[in-house]
Amino acid sequence: MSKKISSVVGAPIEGRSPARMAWERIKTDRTAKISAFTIGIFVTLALTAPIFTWILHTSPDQFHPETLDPTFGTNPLGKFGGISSEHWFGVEPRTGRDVFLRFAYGARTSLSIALSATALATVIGVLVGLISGFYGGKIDLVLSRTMEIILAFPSILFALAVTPVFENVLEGWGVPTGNTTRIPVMIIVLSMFGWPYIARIVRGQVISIREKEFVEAARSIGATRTHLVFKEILPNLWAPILVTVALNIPTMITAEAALTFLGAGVIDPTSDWGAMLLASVPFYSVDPTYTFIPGFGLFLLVLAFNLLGDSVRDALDPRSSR
Amino acid sequence: MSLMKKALALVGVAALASTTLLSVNAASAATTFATPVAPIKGAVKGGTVTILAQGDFEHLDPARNYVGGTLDFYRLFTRTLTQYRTVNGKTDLVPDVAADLGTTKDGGKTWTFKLRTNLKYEDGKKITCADMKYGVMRSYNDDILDGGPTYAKDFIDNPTSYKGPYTEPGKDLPTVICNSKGDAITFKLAIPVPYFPYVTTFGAFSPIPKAKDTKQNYELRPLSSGPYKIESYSRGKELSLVRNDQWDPKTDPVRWNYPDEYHVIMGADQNVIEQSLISDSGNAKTSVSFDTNIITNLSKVLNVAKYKDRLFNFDSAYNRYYAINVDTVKDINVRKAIQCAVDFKSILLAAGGTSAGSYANSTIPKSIKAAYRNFNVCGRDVSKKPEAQLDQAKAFLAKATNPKTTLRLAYRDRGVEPLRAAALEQSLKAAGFTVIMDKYPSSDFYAPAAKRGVPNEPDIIQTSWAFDWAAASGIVYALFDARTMSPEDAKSNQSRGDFADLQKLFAKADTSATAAQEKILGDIEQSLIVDKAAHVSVYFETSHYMAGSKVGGLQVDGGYSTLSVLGAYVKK
Amino acid sequence: MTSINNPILSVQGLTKHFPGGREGLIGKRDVVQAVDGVNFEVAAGEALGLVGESGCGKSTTGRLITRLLEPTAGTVTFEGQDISHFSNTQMRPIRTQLQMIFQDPYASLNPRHTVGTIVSTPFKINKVTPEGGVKKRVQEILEIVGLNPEHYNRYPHEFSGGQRQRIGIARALALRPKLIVADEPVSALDVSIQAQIINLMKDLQKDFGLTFVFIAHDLAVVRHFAQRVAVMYLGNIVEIADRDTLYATPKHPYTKALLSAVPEADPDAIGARERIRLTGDVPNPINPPSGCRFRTRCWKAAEICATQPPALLQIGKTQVACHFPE
Amino acid sequence: MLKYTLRRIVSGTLVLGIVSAIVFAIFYILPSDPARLACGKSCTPELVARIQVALELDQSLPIQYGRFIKGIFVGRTYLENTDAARECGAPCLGYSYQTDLPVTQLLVDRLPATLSIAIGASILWLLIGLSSGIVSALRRGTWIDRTSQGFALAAASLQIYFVGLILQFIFVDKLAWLPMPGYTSPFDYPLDWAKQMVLPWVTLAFLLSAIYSRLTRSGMIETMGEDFVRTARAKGLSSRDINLKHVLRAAMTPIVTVFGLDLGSLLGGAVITEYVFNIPGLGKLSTEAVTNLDLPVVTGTVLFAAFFIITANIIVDLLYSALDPKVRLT
Repeated sequence: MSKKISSVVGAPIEGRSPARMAWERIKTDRTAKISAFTIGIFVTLALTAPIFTWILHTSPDQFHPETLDPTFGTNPLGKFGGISSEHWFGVEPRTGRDVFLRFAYGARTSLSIALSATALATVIGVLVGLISGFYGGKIDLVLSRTMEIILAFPSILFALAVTPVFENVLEGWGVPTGNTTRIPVMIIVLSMFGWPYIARIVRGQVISIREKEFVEAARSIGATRTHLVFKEILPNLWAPILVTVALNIPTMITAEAALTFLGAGVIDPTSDWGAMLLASVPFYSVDPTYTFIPGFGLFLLVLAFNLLGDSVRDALDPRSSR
Repeated sequence: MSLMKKALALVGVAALASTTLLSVNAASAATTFATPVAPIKGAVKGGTVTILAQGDFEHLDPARNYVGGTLDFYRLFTRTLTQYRTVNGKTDLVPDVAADLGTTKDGGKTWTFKLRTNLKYEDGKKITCADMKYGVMRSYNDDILDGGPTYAKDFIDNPTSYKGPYTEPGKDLPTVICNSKGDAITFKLAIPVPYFPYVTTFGAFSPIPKAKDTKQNYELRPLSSGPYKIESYSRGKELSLVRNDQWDPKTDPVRWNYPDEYHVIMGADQNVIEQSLISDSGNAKTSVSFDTNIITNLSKVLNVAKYKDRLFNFDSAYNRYYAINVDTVKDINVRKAIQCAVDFKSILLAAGGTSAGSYANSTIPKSIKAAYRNFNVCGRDVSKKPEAQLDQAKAFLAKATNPKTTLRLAYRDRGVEPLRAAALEQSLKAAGFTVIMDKYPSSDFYAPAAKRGVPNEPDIIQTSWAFDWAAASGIVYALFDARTMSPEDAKSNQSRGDFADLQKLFAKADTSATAAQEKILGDIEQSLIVDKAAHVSVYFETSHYMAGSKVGGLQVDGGYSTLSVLGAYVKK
Repeated sequence: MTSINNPILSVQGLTKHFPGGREGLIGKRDVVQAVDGVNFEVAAGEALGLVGESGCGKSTTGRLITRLLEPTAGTVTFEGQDISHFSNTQMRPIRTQLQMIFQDPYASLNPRHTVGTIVSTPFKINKVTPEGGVKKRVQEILEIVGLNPEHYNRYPHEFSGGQRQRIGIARALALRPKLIVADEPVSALDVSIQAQIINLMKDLQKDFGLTFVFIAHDLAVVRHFAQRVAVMYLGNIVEIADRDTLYATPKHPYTKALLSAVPEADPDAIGARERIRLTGDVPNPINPPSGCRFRTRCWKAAEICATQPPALLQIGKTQVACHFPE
Repeated sequence: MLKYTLRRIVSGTLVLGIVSAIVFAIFYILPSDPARLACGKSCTPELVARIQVALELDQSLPIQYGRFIKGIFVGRTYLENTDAARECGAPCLGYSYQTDLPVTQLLVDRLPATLSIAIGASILWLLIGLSSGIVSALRRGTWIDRTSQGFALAAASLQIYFVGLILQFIFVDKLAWLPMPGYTSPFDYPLDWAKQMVLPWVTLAFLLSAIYSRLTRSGMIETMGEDFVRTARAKGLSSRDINLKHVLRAAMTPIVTVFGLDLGSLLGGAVITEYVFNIPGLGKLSTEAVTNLDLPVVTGTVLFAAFFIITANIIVDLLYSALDPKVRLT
């Protein structure tokens, strides 16, 4: 592992910001390009899902009884889960719903929940980490203990248990239950357990940056706290934050699918990859295609995000090991 | 009400419906059934039969037991006044603790049963008439002993408003009478019940000595009067039965006693049970499941020669239907539109296709010949044309003078029920309705869905019924008789129908002899479905139970419509 | 003790205690006595050198003067105003007069900001708009400190250590302050660069009539820059004198020891000095020695040193805190 | 060291106390009526009231919580001084609404299955993860390294519920090499136990060893570049000795951390693994309890799992000092 700073070589050419340098490093990284491309495909699929509804003349919720074996409703007619020119990824056992459309719409749900949860967790985590690290003292003590307590929770188990409770509370307020409440509840629950990880990293960074002379320098000029936090410290956190976010997205995608898989997630008929996997469990032996498609999709997407996250980290911190 | 009850079979039900009901009326002639049951050909003693169950028994207390598989199983250690006996695929009603099938001199209002006097509990003590009476009395405390059928309390005359021995200790129930010699018990009923000897097959009519009654804990260790007794019972995990040496085979017309032990293992999942029974390795060879249908792997085993001997396929008494709430869906044309919009095909496919059930126009099965009517729903034979009749549905909807296009569909969140509801939602939408899907938790569905005049009252209730005895009286009274309802609670009359013409028919049925009564009840159902459009029956479920290759002596029990383990033995 | 007329900066009894670790679960907190009763004054236009080993409290003194730290006791008077307990808001107008140059040119410049941003930040924070606009002014300053004004949009990582320190100086100069506290401004630089920076600061002092408090651990560096020198030991000032007096006739044993370690540029000037080797380590500031703090390492230490802390007294041209001055 | 240990235990207990208060508050301030849940299917208002009294749900929340905590440490008696008094020995976590069994007993019953998964899988993943990580680090840059690290990254992106089902399809359904996963007591049927556990072990190990492989590799590479290793090498120690004794030991610190936390959370219930493979462990118990809203069981499983996580944290911190002399305990 080389501890050299790579950019010292040669005379300074242009005014290149560290972000720009990172961007240039990423642009030459083949893995990063392939991963980004893969993610791009999934995002496009999610965004353009309605177009396929129009092409395939059906909706993700439409039952197709004609595609199923009338004797055994669990078996799609034809090979590989009923893959055909009308149903590109086959059909769902028992209902005959189009798996491709459910996959595309599922990408929508999974990605939007995971991205929202990541965004929320990042905002909370960065704010708390900044406050905790910058102010120190009692505020830091309280916030750090809070993080410690949240991290002591068995997160999946607790998320599973807390979802019906939250929903019950909403119901008590007269909010109709269903996906309109379930999805926000999931985002809140996921970010509730996600932010401490980000906050911890940000706090550690803030504590080390807070003591740097350039912060003192700014103070000696008369900078306000807001200026110190947002103009001096925060710009130095973009790299770790970006890396955390990049590596948090796949975690959130996985967690979202796990929650839905365990039954505390998105409710049918809204499509979701975790829900598809859950629905496939009874049929894995008679119709393995139905298990494979959402499972493999999830794998590809998470892998792409993981690889991209690694590349982002390498690009932002060239000293880290490759 | 038997909404929770798993199933009652159609096999052997034909015999019950057409012949046994008559033989009950001439009950004294049936004493020949009191002889011990004949041995099963080829059966040998010894070994352990393992029973794989998804969960624990809901209740083993006889007064609280109301679930098909358990109703069969608990007979291994519980004897009741009368009981079903299945030999060579034929099910008969026989006297069990009783010595005859009961006699009545006033058309079914007073019933007297002779009792066997030579029966003992596992502790060697004699079974007495007082114990039989106490068993009935404690079933009145259904606030503590919840879960069981309430027929004893419903049918037996209660002039003193008796509330059970826990609530009113020392008080007597004067309408259940033991004679002075203690060898006969008499029940005075509030109304004539000609089929009362069927009712006495339920656990409330089993002997329990007052001294051994541990109230709600009795089900953890019920005292045995049958061929086996409980050796150990760990709730949710396992239960072991061993031989009861105080039981005398010569006194028992119902039970065999081949294995040394029955071992129940609980808590495995549907799929695990299916897979291990199919794989038939190790312990699974001597295993059987009575609460788990082969569902997901059915296509791999049905009609495959290899599994033919161990796969038991039979129609169940379990009818899946939709109740259309006439309180909220007032216009008959809207109800007819709903009936036409029901897509029988996609609903049955969601449940597993024609291997999992058979289309049914009515909730009275074909086998109850006296009451069954072969009518059409939405102008077609549903077994031939199961698809939704959307054009007709739209036409009916157009005709409605009080149109209601937003429907609230109530269903239970369990198994394939949400998918079946989704299937209905689709065809209702296609017919021009807007559907609000109202999912209820699995454990809390029937009671809230039956509440009347509440906000968000459901318009369509996706539910099911299995009769407690194979007669229209076991179905139509419970599902369609307005007299069971209150203004707040529709009970099991989920369609909430209260039609004057039908009430007249019910009044007539009340006082009719059995055969005539069955015919009238059949008329009522037909009218309710065809004329009033308040009900859509969709299909009868098919059971597919599997056993290990080393288990013999299993047969389909007509009384409880399940695979009976009473005659099970381990093949050598 | 002589007073300077109209000092621009006056420090009286300046004390700073930091909280240290705790003993056990619920013990008393330790106190680190970083600076303990420091007095000195600085005249306008002069450069005062503040010298001592690392950990003696000189940097803390520098931060107390610029009010990056709040003193535990004592006063800091700047241009007649007692600023020792000024709030951030009260400090704001003072800050334009009172600037600081930092030790580490790598750490003192925000790596995410361009040179232009760094040098223009003082204007933005203090909402000062110079004639001709901020950018023009910043480029002027860059030129003054010897940097190419075209470097406005470059990032710190593209510069060498010496260039970076010039950026730091440019930032300190931006608002035309009266007093600059330079905290070891050259100690992180190569020796060849050190002279350039010191010369730059000397020129600036001359051109702009700046006052400097120059903190260093190296007496040699100070000698080329400061007109007056104060020597610190373990939170106390042990000796203050003008440069020539101090270097020629050190009064405090510690000063003597320090001087003896300095490689002599002109050995004939004062005559060969014997090299004094101090024994032992600098004592722990949590628990400083009683009486004279230097006594544990002093070859002259006597009984009185352990009981009575020596006061800073005028002896000739020098102020010295020692029971047995030279 | 002792002082530090004590302090960690005190603070751990404190965290557990706060966790328990939060869990208790969340699950008992629920708007839905706990007594109604305990009541079951044919429920009457009188029965709800009776259960409310029996479970002491009619008391104020602080009193309920106080009794709950008391139950954990010294046991408690429901309906004290009445005929229906029911003794619940310490550690008492109340009674399940669904089965009316003591929650503690349910937890103890389910623990062996979870232990089986956790211990077997962790041995396997440590073996695979460490060895592949070591090989990768020593053969850095070779095809072995690239393959194993590529594989590790791919494996880390897989989901138990996907891999588990696919492996089950291949090895149970298609090849019939293994029986359906499940749990039998290793003391009664050791072979059956092992056969049924193979898939859960392999699946978990497959996914988790990836992380360990990556950690081991990067940790070793980092330490190999450090001064003390160079010194050791200069002193003439064989590179095998250096790698194993010094490098691996120094690289162990992050691995111990992650391992402690993984094992801790796994012991609290391998929720997804148990769900996929139908293993009656703590995770399955908790998912069942959540489905049935069996709040005492939910509370019990969450607390039990939190207990494991906190304990693992403490042990990890203590092990730190043993492994890495640079870490000072303050």
